[in-house]
Order: sequence, then C-alpha cells, then structure tokens
Amino acid sequence: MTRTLHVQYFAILREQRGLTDEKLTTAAATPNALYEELRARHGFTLTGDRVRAAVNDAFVAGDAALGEGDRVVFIPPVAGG
Amino acid sequence: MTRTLHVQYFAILREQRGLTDEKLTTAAATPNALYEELRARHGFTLTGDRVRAAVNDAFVAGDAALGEGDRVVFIPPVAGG
Amino acid sequence: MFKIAASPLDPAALQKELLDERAGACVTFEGWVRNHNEGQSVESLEYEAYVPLAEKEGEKILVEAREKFALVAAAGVHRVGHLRLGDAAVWVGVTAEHREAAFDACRYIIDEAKARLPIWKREHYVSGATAWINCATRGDHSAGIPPGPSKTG
Amino acid sequence: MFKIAASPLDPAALQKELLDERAGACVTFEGWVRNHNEGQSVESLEYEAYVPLAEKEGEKILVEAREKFALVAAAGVHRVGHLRLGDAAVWVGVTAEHREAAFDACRYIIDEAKARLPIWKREHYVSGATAWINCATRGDHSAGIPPGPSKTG
Repeated sequence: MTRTLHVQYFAILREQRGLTDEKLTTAAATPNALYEELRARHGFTLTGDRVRAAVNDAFVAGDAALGEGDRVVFIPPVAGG
Repeated sequence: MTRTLHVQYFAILREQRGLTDEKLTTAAATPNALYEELRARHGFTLTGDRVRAAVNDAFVAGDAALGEGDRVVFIPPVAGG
Repeated sequence: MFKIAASPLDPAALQKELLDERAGACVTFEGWVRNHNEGQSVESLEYEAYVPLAEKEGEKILVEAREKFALVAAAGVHRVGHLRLGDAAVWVGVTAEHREAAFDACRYIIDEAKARLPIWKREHYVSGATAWINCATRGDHSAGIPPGPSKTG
Repeated sequence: MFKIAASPLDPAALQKELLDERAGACVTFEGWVRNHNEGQSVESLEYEAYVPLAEKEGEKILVEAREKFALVAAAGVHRVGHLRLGDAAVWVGVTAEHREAAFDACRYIIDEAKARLPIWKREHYVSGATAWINCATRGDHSAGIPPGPSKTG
C-alpha cells in the first residue's frame, strides 16, 4: 500500500534536499520509515534519532501512522532564542 | 557638651514634625539619643527600633558618635519599588 | 547607574543605553502602580526619596550585582512624586552574555532596592484616606491604615 | 499571544500591549545577537521557522506559564530572517500582581521556547564560514562547524 504525502523541508534539511517542499508517493507507513527512506535517497547528515516529526502542523511520535494527503515536516535540532 | 546639627525629615517624620529640615543644638551624642529627644518633643509615632540613621549621606549605626555640624537623617521603614 | 527621577520613566530610552554587542540577554523589571493593595482601592500614590543616599545605595546594589553575577551592564531608576495607576515606579535593566545571570541579577537588584533604598510611599485610596506604607503603628488601626507591603510588584 | 515576526521587534510597542491596572510587575526578556559564540567571531545570522507550529507551540508555552504562575498576561515574539549584531532575536513579556511570579514565568517561557519551538539558526562568521547551530554531525568537524549552543542569551 502506498500513500501520497506533502513533505516540507526546513534549515539544514532544506539545504541538503535542495527544495522547500515536494509531493511524493511512498510505502513508508510512519515518519520514522519515511525519514530513513529520504535520508538514504538524499544523504541527509542528521540521523533519525536527532529529528522530530510533525504531521499537519502538530508534533507526532516517530511511529505514528501516516495517512493519505498528510503534510509531513521533519524537525532538525532547534536553536531558537 | 552640646553640638549643633542639621536634621532633615522625610515622609511620615516630615509630616509629624511639620518641617523638612532644621538646625538644632543638642546634648545628644548619638543618633539613638537624638531620636528619643526629638520623639519626646514632637510625638513621632515610630519607635526608635523602626528608624535607621544616616549622617552626612551615609548609613550609620544608631550608637555612632555625632560631630559638630553633622547632617542627620532618620529613615522610617522604606517602601520603594 | 542608579538614578532617582522626578519625571515619567522612559523604558525604551533606558534600555537603549544598555545596548552592547557582547550582550546576548537583556532582562528588565518594571514596577507599576496597581489599582489595589491589601483589599483597598488605590487611586494614586506619592513616592518621596532621600535622593543622595538613595542614589548612592542604589549604585552600591548595582556594584554588588556585578560582583555576584557575570553581567555586561546594569542600571536602575526610581520615580519620585505623584504617580497614577499604571505609571512605572521603578525600572531595572540588566544585560549579560547569558540569560541565567541576567535574570538572577535583575531579581537581586529589585529585591535589594525595595529593602534598602531610602524611599517612602504614601497611598491615596478611593475612600479619601491616605497611608505611609510600612509606617503604621499601634493605634493607627482605628484609622484603617493598612500595614501592608509595597503595592507595586 | 506568541508570534513569529519577519521584521524588527519593537519592544516598547510590545510592552505597551501588556499594560493593565491590575499588574504590579512587568518582567521582559530580550535575546540579542552577540558578536561571538564558542570562540568564533559572528558577523550576522539567520533564523528560519516552521511558522504555524512555532506559533502554536509558543502559545502552548504561554498557556502553561499562566497555569503554573499567578500572571496577569504573557506574550512572546521571535524573529525570523537575517539579523545583525545587536538585533533582538526574541522578546518575552510577562505581567503579574507580584514580581516573583513575573520573574519565574518569564524565565519558564524563554527556557521552554528555546528548547521546543521549531526555529533554526545559521551563524555567519567573520571567517566566511556558516553553520546551522546544533545540527553538526561527525565529519563536520573538518569544516570547523561548532556544535555549540545558542548564541543569544
């Protein structure tokens, strides 16, 4: 089973992906699985344990279920303030 | 032995004395003694233990020695801020 | 520098004087005239200061703060005169490389200033009564004078 | 209200919105861009935010502060974009009847905001190098990227 997702990139991930956002179709069922897929494809330097996930503008666990059409954001270590 | 002092009054003491400052000649040798003298004369409501003393714009102990020409201020409980 | 001011405080101008490229954190405290104290409705108040000693003691508190905490700068101003609701009675501003020192120092300065500066406050109540704060004595109670603590924060 | 702002912060205007006759204390925190971090000379920096989630999480932090401390009001703003030395990166303002709650809440809000808001910072050094703060990984060391903590206070 696959789903189509909208992925948005920020900061170091945006630079390493070379895009601010993209639509993609994936078999990944969770944010963790999706991040490993994208990391392998694009060579992200941050390992999965250093990245949090948000779906539809809310923080979610890395093993949450992804649904058709979800907007997914991976959040590198923050540095506000 | 007597000395001539300049006494300045603030806040509740200024109101109860009815003056902002005065020159006076006294036999009191310390701020404590002077306060008791003035309290008896003018009916100050604050007891001596609630009043601090300053001489020549510096805090002093109540039993410090007063000198000729000193400027003396009695400091009621403060309430800044 | 610690100053006693007879005219309204201008926090923006005061803070601008603290600007420094070495500072990463700026913490300010303002004490505002509240509309109530110890259950009484306050209409306005007066502050009176023994100015030379208040400025000297205020400066001493700033020096102590610079000794105790890793600061870039610290300053304070206290109003005297007649203040209305919402007016700023006191301003303290502190800068430091890091925020922990700035918070600790700002709190130290305002705590010490409230306890040590020769400044007095008379509250004017909506009822028409007035009271010199912290100066109540036995016998005053019949006049309804509250023995309460300071009215700003 | 917690906002992400793309233009310079105006602390005086932000603080004015907090005015309230029930408040006796106002504590503010500002984070300023410092000229150095972890031994490197900083020339400027950029902040980037995931705006909807940053504002939502910031608001959540303000709600937590109002639950934990006896506040009258609390607000915060974080800059995004290109900032120069001395610019304000973040502002937090808190009012309360009493100063203890205002200090504690202001500190809580900035601590939580730094730890939780999805905001990222890239430093530009005098040397010409740049680095995304907190995002260094093994292998970056050859590029001299510091793994250091945040650069404002």
